[in-house]
Amino acid sequence: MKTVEPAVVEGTALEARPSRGGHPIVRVFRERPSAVLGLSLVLFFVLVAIFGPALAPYSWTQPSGAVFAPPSAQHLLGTDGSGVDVLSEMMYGGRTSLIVGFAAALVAMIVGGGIGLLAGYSGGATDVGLMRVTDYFLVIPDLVLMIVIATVFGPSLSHVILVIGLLLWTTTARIVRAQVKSIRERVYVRRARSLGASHRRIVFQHILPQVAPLLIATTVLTIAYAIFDESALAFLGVGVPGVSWGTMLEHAFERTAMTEGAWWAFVPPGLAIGLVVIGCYLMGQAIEDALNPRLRVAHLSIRTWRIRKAPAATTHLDPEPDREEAV
Amino acid sequence: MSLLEVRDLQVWFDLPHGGRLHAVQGMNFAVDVGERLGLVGESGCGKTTALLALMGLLPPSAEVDGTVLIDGTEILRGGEDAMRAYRWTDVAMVFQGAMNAFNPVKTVGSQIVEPMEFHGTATGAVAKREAADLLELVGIPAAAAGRYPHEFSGGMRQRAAIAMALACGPKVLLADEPTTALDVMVQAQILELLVSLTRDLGLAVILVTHDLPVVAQVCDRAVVMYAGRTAESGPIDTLFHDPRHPYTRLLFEATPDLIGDAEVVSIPGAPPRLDRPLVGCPFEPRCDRAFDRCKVDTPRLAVVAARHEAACHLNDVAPAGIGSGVG
Amino acid sequence: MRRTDYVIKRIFFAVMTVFVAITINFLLFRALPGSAVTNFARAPHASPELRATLTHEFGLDQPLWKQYALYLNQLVFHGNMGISFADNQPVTSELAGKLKNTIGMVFVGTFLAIVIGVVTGFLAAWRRGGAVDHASTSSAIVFYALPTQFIGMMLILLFASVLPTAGMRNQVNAFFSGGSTWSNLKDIGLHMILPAVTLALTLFGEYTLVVRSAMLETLGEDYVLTARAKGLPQRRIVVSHALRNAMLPIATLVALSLGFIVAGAILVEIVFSWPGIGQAVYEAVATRDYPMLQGAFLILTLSVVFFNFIADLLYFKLDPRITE
Amino acid sequence: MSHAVSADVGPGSPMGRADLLQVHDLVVRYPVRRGLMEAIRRRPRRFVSAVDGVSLSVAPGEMLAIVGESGCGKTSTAQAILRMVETTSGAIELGGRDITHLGTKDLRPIRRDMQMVYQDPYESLDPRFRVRRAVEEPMVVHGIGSSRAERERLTIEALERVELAPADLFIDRYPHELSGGQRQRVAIAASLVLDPRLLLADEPVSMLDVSVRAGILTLLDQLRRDGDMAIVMITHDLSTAAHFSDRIAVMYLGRIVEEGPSRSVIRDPQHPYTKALLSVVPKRDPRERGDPQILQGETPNPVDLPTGCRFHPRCPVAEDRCRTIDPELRAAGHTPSDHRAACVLV
Repeated sequence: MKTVEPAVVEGTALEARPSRGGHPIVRVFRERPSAVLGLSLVLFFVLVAIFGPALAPYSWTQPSGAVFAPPSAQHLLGTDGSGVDVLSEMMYGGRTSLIVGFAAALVAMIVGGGIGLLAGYSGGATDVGLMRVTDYFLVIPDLVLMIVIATVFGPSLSHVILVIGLLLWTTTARIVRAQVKSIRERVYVRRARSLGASHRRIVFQHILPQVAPLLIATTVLTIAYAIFDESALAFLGVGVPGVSWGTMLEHAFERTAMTEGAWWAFVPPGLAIGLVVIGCYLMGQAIEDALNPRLRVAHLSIRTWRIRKAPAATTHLDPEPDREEAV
Repeated sequence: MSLLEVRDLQVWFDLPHGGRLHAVQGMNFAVDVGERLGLVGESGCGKTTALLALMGLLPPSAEVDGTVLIDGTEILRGGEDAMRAYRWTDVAMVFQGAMNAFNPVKTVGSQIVEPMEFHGTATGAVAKREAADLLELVGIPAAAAGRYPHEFSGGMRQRAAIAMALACGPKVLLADEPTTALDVMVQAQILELLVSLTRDLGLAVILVTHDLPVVAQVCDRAVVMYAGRTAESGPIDTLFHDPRHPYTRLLFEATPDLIGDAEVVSIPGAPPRLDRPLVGCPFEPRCDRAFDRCKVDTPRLAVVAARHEAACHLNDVAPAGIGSGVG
Repeated sequence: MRRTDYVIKRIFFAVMTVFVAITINFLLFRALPGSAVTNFARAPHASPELRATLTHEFGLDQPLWKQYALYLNQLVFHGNMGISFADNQPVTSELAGKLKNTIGMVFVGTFLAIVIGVVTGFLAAWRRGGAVDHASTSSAIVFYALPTQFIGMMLILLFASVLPTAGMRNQVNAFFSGGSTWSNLKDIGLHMILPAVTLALTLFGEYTLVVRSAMLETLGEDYVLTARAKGLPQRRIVVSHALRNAMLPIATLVALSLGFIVAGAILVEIVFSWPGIGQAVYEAVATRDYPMLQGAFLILTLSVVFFNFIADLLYFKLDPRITE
Repeated sequence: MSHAVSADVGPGSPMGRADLLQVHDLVVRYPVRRGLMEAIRRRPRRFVSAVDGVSLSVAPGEMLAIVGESGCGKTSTAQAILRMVETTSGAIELGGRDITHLGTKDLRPIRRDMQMVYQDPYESLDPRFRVRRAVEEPMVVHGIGSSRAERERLTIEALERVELAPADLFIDRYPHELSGGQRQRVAIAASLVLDPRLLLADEPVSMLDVSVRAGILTLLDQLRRDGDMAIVMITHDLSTAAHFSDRIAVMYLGRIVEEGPSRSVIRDPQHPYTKALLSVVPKRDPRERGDPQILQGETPNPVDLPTGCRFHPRCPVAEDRCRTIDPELRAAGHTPSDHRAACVLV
């Protein structure tokens, strides 16, 4: 029978032990600067999206200046191919992109999380069945399917959100299922079952609290992918009707802003998408690393252990005098 | 002059959240040709760290002090690169979790041949034949050389690990809890193999374990470790019948025996934290013979009899009374 | 015995997936708004006889399941995927030519991405926590986060004067075949630089991060400690032990991502109007050319299934423990 | 703590110590994963009988130790008794009532009477539950203790009973703020609040340090004496079994090959396997060498069992008839009547 010593090798894996109590998500933001950077990036753009339209200096649909006017006092970010103020477009466009991103991620979380939890916890035929379905969805190239569906059913906000959400849930489902399956085998869950606790109680008391942080991490990563896909759809002309960062890029491309040297027409939306995606990625990655610090202490790296330079006091009372000199 | 001698071995670990863990606080021991030395102690006492330090296998966060002599030549202070020449040719090692001591995607035979070819002790067909002989020596059919580690049972994998350790004909074999994860019958087979190797090949073995009876039956001498230091060391027979450190006696009393009605008593309390400075004797809070001097003055390891050392003030005050109870 | 089971199961799964893809493809276009059935045959400027042959070939006036049988029959045995609305040419031959161009460009782009990704990922793991680690991880994240089309547009802005930025001059669609003269090849090569570089910049990020975590994972394994104990030098341990095991997740990821890259190249092809399958999809979307769209979707899905199967075989070949 | 005595058999009923737990010919089988080819060629499904006909009984206040090497079926036996694994055949009676195939609804109240302590102290407590909530959960599940205050009182009482005193020092801690030994005591306390009549302990101390083990074992020993609780302890450590249990059952390849009072089994073993096992257990005193009888090879794969006596391929005293006879458990002449071994030589 296994009587392996507890995994703590003296002095090397100490950091694997969670230091303080408190909710894991809160602890992540206290301990990891990258998570805070990610959060601040995303929050900045969320605020812009909420208050943007009210503060926008000009209309984000009607032209208010010359075509491709460079950034100036009146137009801080210049104007695009049809003379619309880029800053106003950015402010309003952000709202659409973020709405699509967050809503699609929510759909993916609910569908993916639900299927992952169901498959992971019930195991057996349900698990195999659900996972087969997920495998098929995973194989279908999401961008192409999105294009086909958007073309066939016509672009609308809800369509785009649904399409992106329904194609991003597979990764969430697989990650959640793996975590739920491993928790279900944990001793304390088997003990709860042997106590006679009902499945409902076990899921809500033991499994969900443990899987919630990982679900949050995966959902935050899905927001990044969703915003990415929205901009791709917009670029193909089947995106969301109205203004979004994606449509701004497509608009700038149609008007060949690049060859006109009008960088201000496409750099702000491109960078904005990039920064939000980076923000989501940093947050999601930080939470996931905090959850399972699976990166063991590397046995091999460029740095090696060191010899102590300062002579340490001898700890040994030696009867034979000659050994003293040798040290 | 002994085959392998360790003087004032100390190891510090830099902890990720600051602070330093003084995992090994001064170890002194030696082993001769064909001798079996036990390093015994509970988890967290520094026995595995001391063994890894001997081979220079510590992570980058470690700082080491002290000297390690093989046949009189110092090997530790040269650091990782200098030690490489001595590894496997002079000192070899068998790890506790034999399961992943082998590279899963390479055959066992190729992993035994690898050190031979690198150190130049044998190459090509000669090496292959020697690997086959070693497998037979440890009781595994030579044909198994072509098979992968996951096809071996627990006991067979540990035997293969011993065969791999003997690849370059080392003088000293370090074994870190080699039988902890094995059943009592398979453990007996492995221990019998180790004893026969010391007898037939003159191999010196240092056996790290928390299992006192194993040390009692297999080792000639033993070092009892507590809180990173040597509590007591000497011939195993005197350690049982005439212990000169209360911890040694209490450890024997806490170990149940097959026959015998002596009451099994646990030792209250827990070992001290090694990331805090030490005041007085580390065992004082749990010792049943502690007196005022123990709280203040840290006992030094002193010779109490021929090749028998102990770190306890009682030896200066009332040596006779320490051992009553076990002998 | 058990290992052959694994291969048979993977083949079965691949075939099933293809079947499902074809079915979804069929149903999707039958769910078109309006009288979908006639859409398929109402090629805008097709002659009445052409429309009649199409109706006959695909049984457009038959009940749905009958159509499905005919659709399968035409697809599997005749490779006929209907007529493109744009130029009345059979879809299959159109797409074949365009696929060749895509594969050419995608191959170069992916190769670049893999090289950059593996090198930076490996160095990041090896010098974990050092400057190289931070530099390569952050550059990987940044490029991974920037939209592909944005990277393309930036490259055009920066290199418009130096490199050709729009589709091949003489619309040579037979990238591989045809005794193209040296100048022809040079022209294709020049045109390919920017799209391939864009693709590489988009993809290398993922490879860097995966290679880095795979390497860190293996560097923490016990057998690396054993190899170090054997006295082997770091270089040899990294190559023959750590890298050998890290290849498992890396190889599978590369194979898996190859499938999606073909689809992902759409954006790059549009920005640089590269005459590949991506460009074909873009035009089919604009002109609602359903047969073309349906054909492209099928080919892209098949390529994903194909590369997934390759990933399974690679994993099977590299890992002797596969017996499940 | 008053406890409703169910059914007719009460502890210490007048006609001697009626058994609390009785297991008759328990068999637990797991299907072997069939290859694709085997499935297609309709080859019969093969099974592994982890438990192949085990009968045992435990009286209130008695501790039975089940010992054996890995793969001998001791854990599957415990899992089957606890109804965590489906029994293929045989009967399990708790307090005189047959619970082998009881429905989950009827089984729930019975689960109160039988609790399990698991091997890994680092895994047996939910890392998000403070000690208070971990000990209270069983009470909430079974509706014990009318108010929070009463449940608090019962929790503190249980913590003190497992020597985690003063309770308020531990009650609000998270598992990672406790040592291995303390965690195992919290797990035991969480079982005690239900006042179970049977406690199954699967390797309760094998992952703890030597100095802490004795504490947990003496605690279990004391619980069964004053709590009149029956304990079944699963262990591979014969010394622990010898020292703390009343009776020992030695298992090999899914069968009990020897069982009886601990003293008699340890000092006068009858079955060759028990003799070999006892001979290789290292003794504390270096001078007590003994002559270890080391059996070669390891416990064979239970899928293809040897014919006749399942131990004969490894048995040092095997005879021809051992290849055909599958011996029953029977008492040897000179040993007490309830010390039985399954060997032709007995």
